Amino acid sequence: MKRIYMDNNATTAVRPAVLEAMLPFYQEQFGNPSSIHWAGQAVSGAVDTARAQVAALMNCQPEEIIFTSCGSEGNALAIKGSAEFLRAKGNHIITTAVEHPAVLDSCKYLEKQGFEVTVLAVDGEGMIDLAELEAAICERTVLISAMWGNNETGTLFPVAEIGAIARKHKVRFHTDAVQAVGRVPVDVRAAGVDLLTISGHKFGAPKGVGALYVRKGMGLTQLFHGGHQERNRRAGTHNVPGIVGLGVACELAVADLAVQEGRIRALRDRLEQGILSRIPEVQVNGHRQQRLPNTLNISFAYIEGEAILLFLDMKGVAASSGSACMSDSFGQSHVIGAMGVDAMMANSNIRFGLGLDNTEEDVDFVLEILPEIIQKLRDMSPFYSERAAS
Amino acid sequence: MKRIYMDNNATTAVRPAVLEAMLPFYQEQFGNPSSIHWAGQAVSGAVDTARAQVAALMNCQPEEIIFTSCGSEGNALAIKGSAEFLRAKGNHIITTAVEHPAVLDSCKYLEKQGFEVTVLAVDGEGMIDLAELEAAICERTVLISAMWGNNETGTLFPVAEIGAIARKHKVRFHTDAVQAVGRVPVDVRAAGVDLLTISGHKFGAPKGVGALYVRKGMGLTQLFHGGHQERNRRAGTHNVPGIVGLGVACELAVADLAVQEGRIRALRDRLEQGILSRIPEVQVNGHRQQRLPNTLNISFAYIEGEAILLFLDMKGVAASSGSACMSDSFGQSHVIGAMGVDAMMANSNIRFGLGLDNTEEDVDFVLEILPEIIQKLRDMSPFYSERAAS
Amino acid sequence: MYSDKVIDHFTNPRNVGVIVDADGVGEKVSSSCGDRMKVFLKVVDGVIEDLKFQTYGCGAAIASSSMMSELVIGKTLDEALALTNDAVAEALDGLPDPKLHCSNLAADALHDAIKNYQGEGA
Amino acid sequence: MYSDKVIDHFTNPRNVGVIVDADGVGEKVSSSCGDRMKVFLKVVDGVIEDLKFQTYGCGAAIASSSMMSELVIGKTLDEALALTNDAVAEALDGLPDPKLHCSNLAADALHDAIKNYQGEGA
Ligand SMILES: Cc1ncc(COP(=O)(O)O)c(C=O)c1O
Ligand SMILES: Cc1ncc(COP(=O)(O)O)c(C=O)c1O
Repeated sequence: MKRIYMDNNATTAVRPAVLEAMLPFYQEQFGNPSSIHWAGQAVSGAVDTARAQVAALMNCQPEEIIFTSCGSEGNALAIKGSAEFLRAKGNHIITTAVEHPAVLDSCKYLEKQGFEVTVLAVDGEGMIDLAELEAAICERTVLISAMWGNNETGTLFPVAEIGAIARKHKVRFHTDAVQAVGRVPVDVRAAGVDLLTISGHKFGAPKGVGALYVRKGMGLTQLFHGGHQERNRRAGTHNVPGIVGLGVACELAVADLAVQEGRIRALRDRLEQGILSRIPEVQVNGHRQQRLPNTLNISFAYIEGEAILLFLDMKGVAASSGSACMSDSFGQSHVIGAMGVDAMMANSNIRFGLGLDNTEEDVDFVLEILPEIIQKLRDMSPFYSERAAS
Repeated sequence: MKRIYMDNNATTAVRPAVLEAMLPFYQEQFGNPSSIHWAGQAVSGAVDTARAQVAALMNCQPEEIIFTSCGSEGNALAIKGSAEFLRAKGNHIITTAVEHPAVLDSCKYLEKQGFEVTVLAVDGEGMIDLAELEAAICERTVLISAMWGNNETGTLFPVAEIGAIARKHKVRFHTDAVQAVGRVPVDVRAAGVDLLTISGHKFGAPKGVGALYVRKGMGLTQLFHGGHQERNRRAGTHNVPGIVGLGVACELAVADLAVQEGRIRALRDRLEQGILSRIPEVQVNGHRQQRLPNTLNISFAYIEGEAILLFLDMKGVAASSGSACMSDSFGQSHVIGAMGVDAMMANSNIRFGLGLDNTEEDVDFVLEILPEIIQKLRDMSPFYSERAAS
Repeated sequence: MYSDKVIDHFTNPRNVGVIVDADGVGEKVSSSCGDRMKVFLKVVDGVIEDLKFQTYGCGAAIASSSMMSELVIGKTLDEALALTNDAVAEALDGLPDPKLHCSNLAADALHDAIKNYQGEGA
Repeated sequence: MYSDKVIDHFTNPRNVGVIVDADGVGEKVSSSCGDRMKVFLKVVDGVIEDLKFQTYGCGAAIASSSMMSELVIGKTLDEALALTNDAVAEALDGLPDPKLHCSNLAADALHDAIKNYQGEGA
């Protein structure tokens, strides 16, 4: 059976050039970059190179990059680290209803610590209202955390406008760009961002490595203490192979943005149009224009999402319902819920996340098998027969 | 030039069988273990296997293992996570003067949050006094953090006795076993430990992965929030290749304890005896009996440590002065300082950390070149000529 | 994640459909996940001669419905009333922990249908 | 970490030793790291004819001492007094940031020795 992977928002395969660059750092150049001897010095240059590559991707200085272990760490460090550091200045944080749980739950943690959190609502396309954002800012506001691209729907927030509002009110601005980086241009200077999270495994680097951009002058309270690594902002022996891989993936991502905008967007649109024309009573979730080029979130009336996924899986097609993190927890997606999608449509949403390896044949295969799957499940559903009867 | 690596307490090369086990998880089995489709399910079993391997090494249940990104994370999660979780019960923590900075600085952070920290002194061999430990426990004590094996001197704390005291007074006990695991038997049940930190790169697994043992029933406040991974105790997509590598390294470590106790201890003793017999005015730092089998920390009067390291490095020998993390910061080791070693001897301490790849020839080569290096530096030192003159 | 039996019953669910002139009709909606199951019974001499179901839900819910139908067709109403949700899950060689509640629908909807039949017949 | 020049001067330091009948002797101890340097001068007609040093310290401290000796032997006392710590570090093609303070010993100990010579000669 041919296997078609369309879950690139959950994670991606490591790219060949990335893995190749990593391999020498497991057994030959295995030193600790903090060591002064040959074994350490051989690798500290590699960490520097990777730092420059990551910085180049997002248009910042290498010293503004902190290497982390994942997107969740980056978000926790940015949000908790900023809040604690700025505590004397204020205790109010603004975020949005559709953030990744790593952001929302970091904010919930801070609520227990005495912070007040404003969670901005979104409209039916998952978009926030900038006027509402600006109105929420008060004297005590120390941080705005609003994501670049949504992991479930792909909706892109107007980051530059948010940055301008934050700057105007002198409030720190963090953005979770875990889904955006490598898919759309991410320029921290142009967007006026103070902190930005990325995670390697979402764009061809390995799992276990990420980075946080921290604009010069932005103090942070640490999460990990001790070692002097990362200019005393993140202790722990460097994950050298992972960091090297992240650097190469960033370099490739810069070069590949055109592919995302071109070939991958075309595939996604072909899939979207194909489903809309073949299957009745479906609904695309997310913003029509401002959307990650690789992402399609779509709901099928009368049936439930996991059942669709299982049938796709049996045909070799990997997709997801909402975020991968949700897949073994109950309940509907908080993102789809916040968009006001009705419960049954929310329960049937499927996310296709296209990637570099996907072809037109892959899309056409999905278009071939999906109508049958949907019909089979609808034929089992009491809602469908009731609707047909009415 | 032959390269001899004797800095295995700083980091180790990834073992061949470990790397081999990891490789399929970058490009073929690259799924997110939280995903329900083929790509996810293929790897979730691998994470389960690794969890069982790590648990077997330390004699605990698989569910008691939390995968982390490094030792520093494990220590921060154990200490800050326990302290915050137990805050209502008390605000007193006991630790020791010779802990790794990841532990000491986590405690310092908590001091700023209103915790009170008792730092136990050590004697000239780096050993704590158990009576002093017990006397320090009060009603408000919620945590004891005392390491298993010291990273600079190799001194082994009497963990089982500390565990018994902790249990008697119903105080939670965390131990940093980053240096101990793989070198001496580590059994959490026998030692009565509640939390235990390990870091993969210290025993043949890759950098970027570690684990924290958390005894069933021990609640922790999270460091990373959001994802449901690790039973809601540590969010973030699993570092699958790293975790797989950690599992294999744990399995190998169980099998290799005899080698550590036998061949590696013999090499270390040969090196120690050889230096003591060839070079006058040297001093071994650390406990004579209770010491990691691979570690030799030794001071050379009248000269400074980094200069010795550089000369060793030029001959291809990688060793370290104190912990790798110290190497580009000033000042003397807090560990050697806490042992009351005088300033000049403290400044010249060198750590040899032997590993699986070292041979008798390696040791003999070091014994051949070291006397010359020491003499050359002593000949440059004003202290040495003054002493000779007096 | 799912046992082979779950996959089999999910892929080829037995007894899907409606019985237009059913002797009893039952229904159960999960409060936790919104899954919904309808059961239609044909009863002859206190024995379940036929059973059809409709299910809106995940793989576990559909497989549980199908397995339940196999377990009770041909059984007496008393035997059917004794069927527990756990027994359905067990017959499927178990379900993943977070999915266990999905098997609750099946026995509950069945019992609801039997009550509906008995209520009408009483 | 270190430039080739640092490594060269560290490995083969020039002018290590003492001058028993020195015209001037100077010393400097670093308060931050305990490094210590002693400088011995031979001065003829206001020119440093010979210089020897002893250093207790790291690679950067030793290399700085050696480089300093090369820079000032044959120079007038005024020229030597004008030598800065930065100039020593620069002549070594730079030092890593955390090691910059180690080069401070060299010029300071030299200036101390010149002052000692001038104090005695005055
Ligand atoms: C005793 C001890 N604890 C903690 C650490 C920190 O481990 P890592 O560098 O993996 O964060 C180290 C390593 O330097 C160590 O030796
Ligand atoms: C938008 C977003 N933020 C954060 C994360 C968390 O990243 P990681 O799994 O690397 O911790 C994810 C991935 O699931 C994501 O999609």
